[in-house]
Amino acid sequence: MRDIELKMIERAKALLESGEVARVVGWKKGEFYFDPMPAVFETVEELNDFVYNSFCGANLSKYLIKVSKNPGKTAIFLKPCDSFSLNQLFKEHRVIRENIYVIAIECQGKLSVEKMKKLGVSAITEVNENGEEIVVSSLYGETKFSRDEVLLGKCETCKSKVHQVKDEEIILREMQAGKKDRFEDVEKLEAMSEEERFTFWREQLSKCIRCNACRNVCPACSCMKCVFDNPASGIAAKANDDKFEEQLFHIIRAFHVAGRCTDCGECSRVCPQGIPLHLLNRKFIKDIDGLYGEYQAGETAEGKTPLTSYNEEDGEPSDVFKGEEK
Amino acid sequence: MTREERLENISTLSGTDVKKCMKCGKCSGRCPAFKEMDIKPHQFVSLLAQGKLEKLLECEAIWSCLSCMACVERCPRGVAPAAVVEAVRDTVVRMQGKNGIKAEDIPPIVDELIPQQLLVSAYRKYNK
Amino acid sequence: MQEVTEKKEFTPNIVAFCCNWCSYAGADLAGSSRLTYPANVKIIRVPCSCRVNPTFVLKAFQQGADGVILCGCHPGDCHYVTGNYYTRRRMALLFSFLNYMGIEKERTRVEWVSAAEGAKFSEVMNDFVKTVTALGENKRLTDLRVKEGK
Amino acid sequence: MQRIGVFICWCGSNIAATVDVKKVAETIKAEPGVVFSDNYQYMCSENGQQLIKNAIKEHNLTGIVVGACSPRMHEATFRKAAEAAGLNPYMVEIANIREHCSWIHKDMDEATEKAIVLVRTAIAKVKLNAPLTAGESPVEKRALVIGGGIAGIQAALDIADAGFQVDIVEKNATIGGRMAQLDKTFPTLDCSACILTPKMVDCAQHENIDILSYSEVEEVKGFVGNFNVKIRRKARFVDETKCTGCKICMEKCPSKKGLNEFNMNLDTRPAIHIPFAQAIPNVAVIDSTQCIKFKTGKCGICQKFCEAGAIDYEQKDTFIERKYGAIVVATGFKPIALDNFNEFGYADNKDVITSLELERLMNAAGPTNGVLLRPSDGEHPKVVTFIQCVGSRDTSGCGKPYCSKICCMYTAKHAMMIREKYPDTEVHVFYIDIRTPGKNYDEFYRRAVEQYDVDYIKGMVGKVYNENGKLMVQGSNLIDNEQVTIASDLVVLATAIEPEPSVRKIATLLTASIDTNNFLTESHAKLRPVESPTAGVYLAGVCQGPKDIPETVSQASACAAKVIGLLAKSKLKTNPCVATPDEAMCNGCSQCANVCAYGAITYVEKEFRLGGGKTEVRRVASVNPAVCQGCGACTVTCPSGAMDLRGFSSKQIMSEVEAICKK
Repeated sequence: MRDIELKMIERAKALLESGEVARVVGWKKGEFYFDPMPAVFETVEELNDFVYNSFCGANLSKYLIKVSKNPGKTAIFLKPCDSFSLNQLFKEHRVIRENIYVIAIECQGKLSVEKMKKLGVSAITEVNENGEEIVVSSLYGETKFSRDEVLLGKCETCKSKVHQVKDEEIILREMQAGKKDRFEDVEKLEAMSEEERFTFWREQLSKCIRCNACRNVCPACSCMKCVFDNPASGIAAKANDDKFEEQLFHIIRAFHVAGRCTDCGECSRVCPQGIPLHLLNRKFIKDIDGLYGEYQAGETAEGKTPLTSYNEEDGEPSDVFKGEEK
Repeated sequence: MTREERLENISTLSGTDVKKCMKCGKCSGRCPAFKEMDIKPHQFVSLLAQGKLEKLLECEAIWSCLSCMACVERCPRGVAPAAVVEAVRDTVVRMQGKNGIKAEDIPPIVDELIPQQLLVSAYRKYNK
Repeated sequence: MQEVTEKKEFTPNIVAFCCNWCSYAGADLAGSSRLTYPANVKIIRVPCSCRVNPTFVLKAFQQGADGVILCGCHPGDCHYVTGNYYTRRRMALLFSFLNYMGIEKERTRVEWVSAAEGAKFSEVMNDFVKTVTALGENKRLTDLRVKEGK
Repeated sequence: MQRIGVFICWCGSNIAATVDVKKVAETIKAEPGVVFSDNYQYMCSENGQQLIKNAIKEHNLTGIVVGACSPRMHEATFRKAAEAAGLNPYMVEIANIREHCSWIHKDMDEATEKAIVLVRTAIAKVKLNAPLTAGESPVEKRALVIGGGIAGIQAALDIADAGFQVDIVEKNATIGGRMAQLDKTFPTLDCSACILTPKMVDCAQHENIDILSYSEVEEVKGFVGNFNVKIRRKARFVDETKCTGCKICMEKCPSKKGLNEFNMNLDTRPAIHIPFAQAIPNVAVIDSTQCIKFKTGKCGICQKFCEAGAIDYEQKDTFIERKYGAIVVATGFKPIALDNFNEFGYADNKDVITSLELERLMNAAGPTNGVLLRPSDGEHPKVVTFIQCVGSRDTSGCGKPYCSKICCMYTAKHAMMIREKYPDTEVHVFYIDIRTPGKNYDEFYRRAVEQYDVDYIKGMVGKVYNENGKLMVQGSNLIDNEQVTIASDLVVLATAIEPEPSVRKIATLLTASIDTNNFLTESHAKLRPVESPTAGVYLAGVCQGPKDIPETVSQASACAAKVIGLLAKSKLKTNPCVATPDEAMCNGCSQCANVCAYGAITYVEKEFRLGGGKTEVRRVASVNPAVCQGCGACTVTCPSGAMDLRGFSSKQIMSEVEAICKK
């Protein structure tokens, strides 16, 4: 891991020094080892704080919407899954390709500090990855985990290890795709009765505190002004005194990103209440794949999304439920 | 059963909507038993539509209808005159208190020369 | 017998979004042909079925609707050429999604009714009312404040 | 502060019989913002409109709601009234308490309650209405007529006579259509060709008419006043500008066995042919599926003999694009296929024919030169039996549910003509009902019975079968309650008619609505019978519904009047209910442009102030209001809600939803 980090810093330095780019988007040290933060580096000095470790799960592409508006080129380090998001942003003209320099970086799946905590390890000071073996050092000693035990939820179902867009790459080891089928959990829910599904989601969504973390982190949720912040939209109410508000918020949010969501999984990663929000988006992805043909948002930087295109032979809305009842 | 109930019952048994008839007479134009019938296929539909129960129950034609279904096949309005004939026939049989032919009675009276059509129509006529 | 009377007490609140060119005209034709359907079906006119935002559907449920139906021109006959093709995709996905969240699938429907299909409009509405009546009140997608407030 | 006026119409007893209009008007008075509420017998009448105008002025109303019939009926009327009183016409909303309420509900309490909710909903909307001003768009002073039958010809001539350019697009090699195939026309029995062909010639010679024969409409873009149409000119393999119509090619062509469509396939024609003697344009066409040159590469005889050098085997389909202000659809009809009617023996017996085939057999220019001869053996038929309603009024799914309207009259005509020409012939007609509304129509039919002794039998035929060379027609005689069998020599089926199948594609291209029988739908059955709901598109002839020649010609002239009225305008008012983006919220993501069917949305780079003297250049959507048709597809696609639709804004609809759900 450290070898990649060093190479990344080296490249960032060279790019900034040569003036090829005006800034670099990456991660910097947080308060602790396990909370690196997305950051913009404009000088070589600032790079002293640069990190790339097992906890750099954050998807950096959304930051480009704002940052890349400044003069000069912006370099960004992207993991394979993040590159889908950036491509989608190119497609939606939110980020201009010419202004960006993409450095594709290796990712073996990022790790979850929450899972480690649950397994009894806290105050982590360093993590070393030796293939499938994860060695975690903490103030209280050293613990070994298998990678599968502590993988971030979103990385368990990793959809691709192929960068969709890049100008250069820093990849030292071969990357392995996710082991879990990403629609497995959606199918489990689909197999439930309406009543059970309703109970499941009511329980999940009533945990929502409307902190907007999911919205703020989502690369597809990048509107100039969100409808939920706009009194004119008629749905801006935020009062948390009825379950309907949460239902409405999450339904609308999922619909707004339908066909545009790359399934980067950031929503669930950042949810402080642990709501499996990605299962909402994945339902749309699964339906789109099933009804209108396989589609992966962010695979291309051009073309229409499934909801802005159609086929004369598309099925009827009622067809969705056909074959469901046996 | 009152008169009205009986009419309603015939209508239900027939499963056909006699009001859809446009009185073109195609059913009677095609009927192979036309000459033997005192009431013609189109009249069955018309009499039922007018509620003339007695005329229907008194007629002899219910026994001459071959149940060939040509009238049903040809009707441009989707009305089924033969079904009305059948319904009247069933009603008459029921009113006479007979229970119709029993399955076990059939084999002894059937020989190879009896046409299939007759067997099928016999079932229609008597086994209700 | 008792069951029947009990059920009759509940009359669902149905909101129908009708496109101006086909379905609204179809509803007009149902009217001028005196083809009845229950009074609890109420129509909102939109230029095209593709004008119907999912938020309108959710708003209706929030405000106490028990069923929401969208009517548009038949695919291929849209007055705006392609509008209803988008409606078809949007609503297929939305309704499937709502069902995924546990909302009874019978509460939502899309029907294509042309300006000439007054009879179909009436049939569809009668059938939809029957279906939603059998389901009972919408409890899963409603804002309790609205229901209590009325 | 909003000052809303509410006007509840009785519509005579149409509304008032089921809706307690007074109660509605009274209840509504309590609604917030309502300062005036009244009811009146006929709100659309002069007096009713005056009531509205006065109220607007007296009470200084900012918006009005009229509870009346469908907005599709009188929205324009009430908007005009409001405008006359100084209120912006778009500050008017209609609550449809007739079609959507009083006409479909029987219980007065229930209907009244619903009417109140509908009026409240309209109030909720009108409170959020904004004054709108219609824009203007230019009018292309040229009309397109699709179909060159009598309907298209009449419409084109009328429009051209008014001084406007007209193009007739006809898919066949000649104009003339079905009428050109007919022998005589009812009820006057004048010769069809004699009255039609002069009109065809008029078209050809008219300086304002351009006949595009052997052509089809491929693509239609634009909107009323500004249609952009792509037309395919199919390769006829004969240069239209060179061919003189001398017919030497027809004489020399070695492949003479092609079925002659013009004669209903009753005889044959050469591969290169002019459909009929009076064809317009009088130019040959090569049937490439039949031509030996196309099949084997050898032959070329016609080219050798053509003195004008008009034959061009290499000709390809070409496309032209033209702009039009208005479009008339006159695509006509065809008799239905008789596959579902085996009982009449059409497929098995040459002497069972359709009425249109009989027209050709009776026509002097037809395969028998007008002598009535049986197709099977060329003998004179002695007994001719007609069967009416073949495939019409059929709800069983085999035929068409509607009455084809023209069959009663043409059957009487045929019967009469046969009796007139061959008095020794026996003529029977099986009928279900005789329908002869129209001037001199019933008299015409009676003449057949009284003067020409045609035997009319009330009853339908059940079967036609061949017995020893005779066609046995077995059917009902309902008057005598008998089953009759008539041994006939010729059986004529009055076959149902259906719209020419190509109309489906045209309807789709024009986004004109079409009914379940493939007839194009008119805007209003009574008051706008020649207009399609799609602005700028007009309907003439059988494409709109079964009709005879006089009706077709009337409708075509009516279309022409509408088209002339449209083309005479220098500018058209455009619909102000168009999409508009809120630039401050627009992400510039292109989602909206992806769904716009009209290409009305483009993107511009615009500078925005950020405060503190800073600016930012952003990509934002821009809508061309002349091109936008106001469907709203973009509004739903826009994730930020930046795109909204005037007149049907999200806020307005949300407010309607809220009001309509309140019990």
